[in-house]
Amino acid sequence: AELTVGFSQIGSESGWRAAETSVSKIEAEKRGIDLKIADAQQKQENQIKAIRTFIAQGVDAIFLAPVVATGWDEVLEEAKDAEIPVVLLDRTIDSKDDSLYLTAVTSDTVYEGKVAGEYLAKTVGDRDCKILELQGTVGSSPAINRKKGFDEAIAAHPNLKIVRSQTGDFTRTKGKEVMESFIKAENGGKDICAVYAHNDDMQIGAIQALKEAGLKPGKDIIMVSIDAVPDIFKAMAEGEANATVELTPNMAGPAFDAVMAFKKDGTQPPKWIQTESKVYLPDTAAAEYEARKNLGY
Amino acid sequence: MTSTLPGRLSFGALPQFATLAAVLLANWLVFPDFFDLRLQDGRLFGSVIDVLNRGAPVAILALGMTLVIATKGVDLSVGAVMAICGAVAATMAAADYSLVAILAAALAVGALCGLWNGFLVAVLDIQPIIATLILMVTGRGIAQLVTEGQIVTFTHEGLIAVAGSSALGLPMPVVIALVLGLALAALVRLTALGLLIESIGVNRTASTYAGVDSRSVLLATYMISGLTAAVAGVIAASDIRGADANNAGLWLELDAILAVVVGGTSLFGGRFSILLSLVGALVIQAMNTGILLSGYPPELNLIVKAVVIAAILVLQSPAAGRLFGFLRRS
Amino acid sequence: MTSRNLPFFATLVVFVVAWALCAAQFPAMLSTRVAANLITDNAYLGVAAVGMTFVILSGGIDLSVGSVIAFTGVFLAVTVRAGLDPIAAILLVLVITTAFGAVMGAMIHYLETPAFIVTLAGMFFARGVCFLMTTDSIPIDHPTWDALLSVSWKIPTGGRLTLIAGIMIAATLVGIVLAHLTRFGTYVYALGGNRTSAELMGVPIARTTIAIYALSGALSGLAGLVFALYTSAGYSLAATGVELDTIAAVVIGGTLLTGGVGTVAGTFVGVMIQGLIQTYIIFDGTLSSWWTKIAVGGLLFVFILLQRVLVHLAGRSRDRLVPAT
Amino acid sequence: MDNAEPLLLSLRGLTKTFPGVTALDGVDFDLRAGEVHALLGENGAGKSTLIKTLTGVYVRDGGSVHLQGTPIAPADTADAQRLGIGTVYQEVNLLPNLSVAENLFLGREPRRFGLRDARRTEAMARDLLVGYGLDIDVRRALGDCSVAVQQIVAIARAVDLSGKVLILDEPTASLDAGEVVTLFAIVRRLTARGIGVIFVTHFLDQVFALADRATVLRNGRLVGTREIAGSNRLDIVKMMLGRELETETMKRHRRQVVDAPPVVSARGLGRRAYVQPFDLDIRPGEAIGVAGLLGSGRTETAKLLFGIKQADRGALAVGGKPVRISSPRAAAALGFGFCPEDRKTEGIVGDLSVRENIALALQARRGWLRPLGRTESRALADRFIRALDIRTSDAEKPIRLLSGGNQQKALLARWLATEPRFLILDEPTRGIDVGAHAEIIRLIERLCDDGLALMVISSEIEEIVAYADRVVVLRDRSHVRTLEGEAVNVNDIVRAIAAEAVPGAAA
Ligand SMILES: Nc1ncnc2c1ncn2[C@@H]1O[C@H](COP(=O)(O)OP(=O)(O)OP(=O)(O)O)[C@@H](O)[C@H]1O
Ligand SMILES: Nc1ncnc2c1ncn2[C@@H]1O[C@H](COP(=O)(O)OP(=O)(O)OP(=O)(O)O)[C@@H](O)[C@H]1O
Ligand SMILES: [Mg+2]
Ligand SMILES: [Mg+2]
Repeated sequence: AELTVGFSQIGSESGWRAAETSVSKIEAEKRGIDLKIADAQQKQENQIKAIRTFIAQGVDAIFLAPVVATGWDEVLEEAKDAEIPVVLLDRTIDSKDDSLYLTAVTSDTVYEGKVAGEYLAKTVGDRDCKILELQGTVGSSPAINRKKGFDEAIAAHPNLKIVRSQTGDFTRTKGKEVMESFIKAENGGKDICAVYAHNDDMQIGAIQALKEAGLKPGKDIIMVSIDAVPDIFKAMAEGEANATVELTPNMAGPAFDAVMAFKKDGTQPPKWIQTESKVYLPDTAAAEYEARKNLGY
Repeated sequence: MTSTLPGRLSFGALPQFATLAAVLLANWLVFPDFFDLRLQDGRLFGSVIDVLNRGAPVAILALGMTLVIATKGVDLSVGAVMAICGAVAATMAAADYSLVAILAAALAVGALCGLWNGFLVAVLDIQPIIATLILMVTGRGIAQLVTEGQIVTFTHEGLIAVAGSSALGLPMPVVIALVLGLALAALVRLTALGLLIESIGVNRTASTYAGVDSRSVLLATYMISGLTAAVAGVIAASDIRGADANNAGLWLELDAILAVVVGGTSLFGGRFSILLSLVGALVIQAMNTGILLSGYPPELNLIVKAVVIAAILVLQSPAAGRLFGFLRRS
Repeated sequence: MTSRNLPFFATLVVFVVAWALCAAQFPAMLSTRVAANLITDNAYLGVAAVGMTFVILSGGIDLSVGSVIAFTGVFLAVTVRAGLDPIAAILLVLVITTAFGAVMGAMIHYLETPAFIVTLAGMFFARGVCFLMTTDSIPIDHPTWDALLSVSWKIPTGGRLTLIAGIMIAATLVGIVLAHLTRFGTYVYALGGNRTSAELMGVPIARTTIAIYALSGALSGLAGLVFALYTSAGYSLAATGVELDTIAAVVIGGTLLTGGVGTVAGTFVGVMIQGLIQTYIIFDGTLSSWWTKIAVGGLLFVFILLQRVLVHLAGRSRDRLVPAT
Repeated sequence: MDNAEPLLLSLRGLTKTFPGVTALDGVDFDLRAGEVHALLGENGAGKSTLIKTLTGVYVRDGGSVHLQGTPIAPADTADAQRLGIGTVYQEVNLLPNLSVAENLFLGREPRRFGLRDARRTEAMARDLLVGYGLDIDVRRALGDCSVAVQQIVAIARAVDLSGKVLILDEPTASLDAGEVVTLFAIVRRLTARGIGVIFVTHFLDQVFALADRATVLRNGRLVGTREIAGSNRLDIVKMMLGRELETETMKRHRRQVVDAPPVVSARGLGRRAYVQPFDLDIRPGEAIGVAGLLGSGRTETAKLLFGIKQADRGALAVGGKPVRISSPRAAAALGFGFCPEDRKTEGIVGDLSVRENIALALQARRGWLRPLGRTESRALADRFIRALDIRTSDAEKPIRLLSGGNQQKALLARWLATEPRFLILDEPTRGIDVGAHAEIIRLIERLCDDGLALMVISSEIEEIVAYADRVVVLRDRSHVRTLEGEAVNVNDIVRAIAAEAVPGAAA
């Protein structure tokens, strides 16, 4: 291959992440790029090691899906010294020096939370609404940002109130367990108006818990979450969920294009290539499910 | 001098039950409806049932873990084995195999994992923590290999019923945990297996010299641990109707070890009690559920957990026992 | 060569052979850059592993290491942001982590409870305190900090020996001296050999146990500093699971988890072996997430197996030193 | 000894109770400067407990201890060491993972610039051990050394530590005659310097050879103190047992060995770098003694026969059928039994009860599927507790809480319970009192009469003479001589052990 790209991926902690990896491979193949993926198993230290090793190997470009926003300056400095362009995927980093990377192809996780919140505010209207929130892993940046965005969106609506918020660690099992105790704590679930989950997996767990307690998610309870993985479309198609905000797994495609253009004639891409964060509703759910089910989610 | 926690139900069980009572009481304080029960569709609902139901996988893991720890070992791989067996079960369910075939396959895989661990420990003489660390790392990869990194979901009625149905008004996982616990307790106490396990755990050299077949006993012990992990894995998969190779059983090995220790079995091997390990698992789940019910922000979860564990340690420590004894006498 | 050094030499041989094999496939792995990276990238692990070596030698275990590393980073980031001088913050945090270790040691000794559980509680506690301080990841930004970062020695052909690599090497050397050349070190081995005997021989058990965990706390703090320098940030989810990597490194380095047998130098090689496995996998770059895990576990197995075989063979040849046939 | 001699150590009304036992009940004990004071009593009488209470291992429940007139209460052994009390506890309590030199100087190594001076430590260790006739590599891990060497190291360490008082709790078990002589010489040098020595042993000969006075305990109570000069053996034995010893212990009882085919028959059996090939036949009802110096390969011979180490040459036949014994389990299945020398690490399963320890070998042989019922194992245990007079408050007591001699008896019971046809005993009477000693010998003779084949390894030549019909002598890991018939006596055995290797004979 003419171009070798090293991709420091966070891991495969969720279906979405797996999809991002497999979409990246597909996109690389399309363009005849040799993609080396280093899986960091959720650890920043492994990502730094991977970047260092990519530099030592002399790859043509490095993609980095940073597990955390801080702490990249030094290693990116090294990449810069070695004149290897770096592209950030799905999240940006905290850095004074934005010359450390070529561009960032990301969605805005705060914005995602905001979109979810706005959807809820619009759907609920003026009535009082008790919201349960399933947070992501404590301390992880999507959890922090999706909470922040959502809080911003509902701040203007005093009738919307988060009454309980716990972490479900982004997993179905924990989502279900937390929802079970929420139901007990909120009077058998009769007063619950809406559930906001930081990702679809937790939401799917929550839907099961609600159904098992004899409640009707998607009908009596508004279910909104983020990611747009196939299974949530299935739930929407069955009327058990109401909305999901998309986070596209195709971050690598635009990144490859930017790198190829840069390598060819030095074209500087914009510093931030933002992907779309769009709300999907039950009406298109069945079609979306078919479109996505083989993407490796 | 050296002190061993008594492993017998008779007089030594008091600290464990006292701990459980204390944690339940604390739950009741932070959440007054904690003990409310409600019957719906022939099935009980309530926070206490949640504790039992959610605690079942850890309780089941703790069964096998108790035996392994009694041999002076430890099995770090149970979480990963759960993931593998869950993945196998889910993929087979998605391909519509019969429930019997699914269960047989999952249990066989679990037993195989256990045998591998046992082989490393008993035959190659690798230290248990490292021997099982290998499968802890590799196993999750194998599970992902089975699911190809995706969350495999299924609508297999039979498999869903494993965690989703109920018997005697109790969720099926609770029934499974109880039956397994009693069966295993019977297996080790009605045969000589329990004695041989304890004997190896206390002094493997002396036991071998006394003619005990330490290798086979160790192999059997790790295999039982693999089997219990398989059962827990199937329950976890059945519960969410899918296999999440990444997260199924993640860090559950620590909970299981904690359950065994809270149950009074010494990490230095020897005396053990299966039933008290079940109590230990309940203590841990009661603590977890209490945290969820309390409504405290999730940032506090770990601190609360740490403080509760520290309190349990203080209460159950031999030093505290001596102090109580002293106070009672004077 | 005494029998006690056997596992160490076995480990060393395995490491050298493995590196040679890797280099045969990827010649770039012979560069000084890769060698320097191996040290720099694993410096936090190496420093923590020195402390863990003492703990394991004494027959204990310390699961709080990873959380303490995270705590140190968050503490440094938060206090420096609040205006504390980095040097003062560093000294302060080292005192805190040392005291934290000492408290765990005291609990282990006086409550007569297994280290596994006490330090598990410590692991939850330290991480919990991180969350209380902040859940955000906070960059550390201060001229003094930058000055620390810029300390480095260039090696020809692109390698760079940084301050943190220096700290790791220093910690290892100090660890070697402490373990093998001080009375404290002998007490640690004594404790791991047989606690009751050690007590009967007059080893101050309480003092030594507390000192061991305090040392582990201090070195975890130092590892946290290294980690913070490495990333210039504090993050409450940093270094999760590092305790297991550390334990693995110590054990691969030839230390017995049952205590009493092992060396600090072996731990250093153990850390390097773990680093080598990772480097090799990244060099390869074709492995999916799951194959990465399987490969890491598989290589770990191969290393341990090789080491056992070597020790076994060497043990046999030692037998032969006894007058025979 | 002059009665006006100042009291070095004086214990008054010392009391110590454990749950279920009063191990010491108001015991008085004096030690004068420069005397050897023997502390005697049956197994479980409280000797070790007295010592541990004195040196701060246990906290006493009552009574007082004065050292040179000042009351002392050491909080731990380190404290006692600082006060000038050096102790060898009954079980060798050293650190197998440290080197010999480190063990000797743990906690008081010479230092240079604040760091341990390994070279000087080693030189000092070598010098120290030369005084005990031991010339070994002091850098070797102690665990690699034989039990006897460990014992000597423990003694050397304690002697070196004892500025005022030296306490020896059964130091001579598993030492050979030569070592004992060396030890006695050292003790005499110490007493000449005014150091007081408390000496616990079950060998009355040694008491009469070394001690100035003897104090006897029974069931935790003081029976009395005697000047050795004016006492005789029978008096002392009577004080210990509270009755006359019915049979003279060391009397040899001639057996009629059945002329049956051998139970065990080894031909050229050996293992490289372990034991040189040897031939051996043991017939039913026959007792074979194995004699030799320390490290001569006696334990190795036993371990080879019992499958702990596998032979790599030669052949073994049991009951006429060729067998390969690959593990202790296989050996036990053939009806073998083996009481190891190192009871703490290879014998007892400390946290299990006396009952379970006794039933263990039988249970292991039956397999896990056929458990001995609780009542069954209880009856078995009770039978042996009575037969061997094992002193325990309860069959359910963890065996590690028993006194040393009683642990030894329980181990013997473990194998007797399997009704073996070939039993190997490695230092079987280590730490067993005279009364029990006689019991055990009677019991074993009865078993031999019933056809048991026996192999006894012992450093006590008298003991070998008492048991054995035939004696195999080992030197440098090879079987050099077999003594039979009238040749089985102390003199001939000693001569055979001491004889220089005939050139070419043992190559
Ligand atoms: N830690 C303990 N807990 C309970 N009982 C104990 C403990 N230590 C000793 N004993 C009991 O105290 C009694 C005295 O034991 P001790 O070890 O002092 O006997 P001894 O005279 O040294 O016997 P031996 O000659 O066999 O060594 C025994 O009955 C023993 O079982
Ligand atoms: N694993 C080992 N490696 C090296 N040397 C050993 C090992 N085990 C024992 N030895 C040495 O072999 C010799 C035999 O010791 P051992 O105690 O087994 O012999 P023994 O004839 O039974 O003597 P005794 O029973 O009187 O101690 C000793 O010198 C001992 O130090
Ligand atoms: Mg004694
Ligand atoms: Mg011997």
